[in-house]
Amino acid sequence: MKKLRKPEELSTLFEDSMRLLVGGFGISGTPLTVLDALAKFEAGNYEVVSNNLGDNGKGLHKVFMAGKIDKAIGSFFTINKEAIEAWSKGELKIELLPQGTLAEAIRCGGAGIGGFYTPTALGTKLAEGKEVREIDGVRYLFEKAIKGDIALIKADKADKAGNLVYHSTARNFNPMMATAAKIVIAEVDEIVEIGEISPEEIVTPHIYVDYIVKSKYVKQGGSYIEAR
Amino acid sequence: MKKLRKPEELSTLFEDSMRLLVGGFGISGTPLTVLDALAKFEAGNYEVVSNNLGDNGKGLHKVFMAGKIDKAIGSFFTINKEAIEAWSKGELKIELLPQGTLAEAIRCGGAGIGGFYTPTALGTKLAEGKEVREIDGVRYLFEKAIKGDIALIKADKADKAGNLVYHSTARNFNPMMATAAKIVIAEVDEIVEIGEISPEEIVTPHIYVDYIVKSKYVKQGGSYIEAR
Amino acid sequence: MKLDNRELIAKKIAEELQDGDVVNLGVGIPTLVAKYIENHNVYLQTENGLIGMGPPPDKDNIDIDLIDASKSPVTITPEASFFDSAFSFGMIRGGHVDVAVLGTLEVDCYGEIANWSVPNQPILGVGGAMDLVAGAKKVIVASTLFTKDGSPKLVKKLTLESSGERKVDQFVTEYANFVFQDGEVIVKDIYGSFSFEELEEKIGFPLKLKITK
Amino acid sequence: MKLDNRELIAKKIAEELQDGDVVNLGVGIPTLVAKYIENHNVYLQTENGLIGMGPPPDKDNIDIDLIDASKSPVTITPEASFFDSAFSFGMIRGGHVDVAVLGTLEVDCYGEIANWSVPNQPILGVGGAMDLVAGAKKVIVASTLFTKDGSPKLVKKLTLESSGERKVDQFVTEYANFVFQDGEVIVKDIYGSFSFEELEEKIGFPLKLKITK
Repeated sequence: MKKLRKPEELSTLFEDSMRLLVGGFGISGTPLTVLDALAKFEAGNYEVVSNNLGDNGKGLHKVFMAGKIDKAIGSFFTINKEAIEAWSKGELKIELLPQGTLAEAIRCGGAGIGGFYTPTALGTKLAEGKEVREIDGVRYLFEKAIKGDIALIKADKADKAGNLVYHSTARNFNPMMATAAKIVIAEVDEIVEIGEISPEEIVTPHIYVDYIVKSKYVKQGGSYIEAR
Repeated sequence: MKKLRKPEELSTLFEDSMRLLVGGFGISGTPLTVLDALAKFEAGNYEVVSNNLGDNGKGLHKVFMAGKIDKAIGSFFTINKEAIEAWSKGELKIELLPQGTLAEAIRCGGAGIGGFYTPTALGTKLAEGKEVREIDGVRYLFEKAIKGDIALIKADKADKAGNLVYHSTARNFNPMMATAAKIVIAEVDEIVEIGEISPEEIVTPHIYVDYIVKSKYVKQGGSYIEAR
Repeated sequence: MKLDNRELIAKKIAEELQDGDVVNLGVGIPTLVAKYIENHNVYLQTENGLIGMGPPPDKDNIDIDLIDASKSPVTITPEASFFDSAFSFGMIRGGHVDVAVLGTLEVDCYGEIANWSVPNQPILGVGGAMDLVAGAKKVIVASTLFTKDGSPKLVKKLTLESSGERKVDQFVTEYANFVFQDGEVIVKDIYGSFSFEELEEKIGFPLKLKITK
Repeated sequence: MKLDNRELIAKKIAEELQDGDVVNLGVGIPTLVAKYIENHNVYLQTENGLIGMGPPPDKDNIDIDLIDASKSPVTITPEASFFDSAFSFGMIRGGHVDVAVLGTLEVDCYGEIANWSVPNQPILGVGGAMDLVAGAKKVIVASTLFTKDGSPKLVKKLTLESSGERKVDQFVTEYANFVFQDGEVIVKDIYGSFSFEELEEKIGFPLKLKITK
């Protein structure tokens, strides 16, 4: 299978100061195996776009603790204690966006849209310095699209061409991120033959996916454990 | 089934001068049965948003020939001879948008986005009078979102709650239109039990769909024929 | 059985929901609303990508990828469907969520709320709060009326960071149900241990009584 | 077998396509390109919502809902998938289509094209032409070099309505393959019955010869 890689084979893709788009909400739908590898690769000083910075020593939290993240753009870092500490010491830049604005900005980045007007966050601290415009009698805030150098996403299944489907609420930011980066790495639980996923059901067409990594994690009760 | 209606039962929903969003590309993915009924209802003077105005006496072409359309917003009316004639006599207003801009504007309308910046049509006649803005070094054109009063869409299957899936390239504008109007009428070929369409596969969740109409048309060789 | 304050608020809000409503429940008291909804045609949306959220699973059937917005495991109802975050917030901003039930730290006399920044802490999390405030057709705020130190959460003017210029429709507490009209706070229903006059005194500015239930 | 002009242009363009390319073929000569593509890893996109378009079906297997952008029946390849129009044009504008092959009425010396308005007719159709011009990574124009009345389609300045300020990458005709550099038209390959000097004379302004094949 042409796109399949071992996680350690991906190291040469990453360069200092790249902007990475990382899927997941909490750690559900996060490419844990790829992020484990990323924490060990040489490159760093990344700007990361992700809802949060992983959790409990898993996912992006591990990459952050390895000192590889300079800036985080996302919607919810409150649970990441070390990140808040680093931010208050000036060691980590944080750009906070409402979750829906984050999702929409990434979708726009992938769809060739330069920016958009949303009603969200009007009249709040997060609107400071941003253009307000009235369109057909409703007030909106201007937000720019977001693109990245590499997207690290997590899907449920890939077929051998790289077509992806997701599992329940682990879908979250992954389909948009798959469209918004120059290189897309998809971690999956299962690889199936071409044709096993119906053309009506495919969420991310194979043309968006550059590399596939088989996940080393399995779910057990209330957590993910490294088992493969 | 709570949402199921005979097409003639829908007449009271329509009022003069409403803006209708009508799915379809050519006539594929067009709610032919509902449009047959619409051509006979009393209301008229509609503003119609649709890629084209039907074809060959089918779909919106029938509604247009019944004298019910004042304005058409879409991307391709070249094939509609009578529409071009009416336009040149000043009897029909036409607003032309690139197909991708049309699709994106409707999606934005349904997603609470007021407007967006697209690179499409820059430097053309269709950009006249529209704002141009440079974002991160790229030039874009501002376009406003599109919403409607009633969406008339066509899906393949509905389950009894109203969840929809589409068939091949007949999907086209239908999923966006389902999100962008106050009332949504979906014509379908088949109605199945709840649970028969997987939650991962549903394209339009039931909460977007107000009424379901069973299609009277079937496909035979290269055309649709009225058969049910 | 007498309900505690949090449960009472949840039950009062559940009674406000209508047949066919699409409802998004925030973290905290709002989450408790689910168990008091008796109407089977109320559909729960969770902004991480699901319409048709069911009750929590028993502990042998947890799927930690099937979660709500507070990352707690949930189940799905028969007519449920999944979608991505862009579609989900399109549903919210586009006015397809009929009711958002949200917790809050403060509500001002116009119905503007502050529900995302914690006093004296850096503001590093917002999640979907502002999208729900801006986008839901109706916003009901669910909270106890007083903070732990006894000061009212209903205030003349917000002291914490606003969650958006859009005003909420109702503020349901353990004592009363408040609505807002041009800077005037109207008591729509009163059911706690305080009289209207006592409420007014505790809150510290004039209210208007207009029971509409 | 000698190919006619249209087939020759199509074949020349098919030879330009690379392994892994996502390609959108416009109406007319561009559609003919499909049959000359020998690489199985070239994926055809059609803007009405399909990646992985296969050849036309035999007439007993027509599904009139499975069509290309010219509304002709098609088939699908094994790795194909369907999507809606918003996603499809996101694919185009977002730079995920490697090559768009488009017909044209005129090309100017900068590579700006006019391919949507027909002379002396009202302009009431544009379809996906402008999205493809603006969004595809590479745009190849496929057309005979002269109109029916013999005037060159390669012009100093467009006389018809522009399809967008974005310039095309190549203009492939039955006589030569042209590329564009700051207002200079470069003949990259020449294979028809005209010499370079004859071409220059027919077109009516200076060209530059620089065979790069």
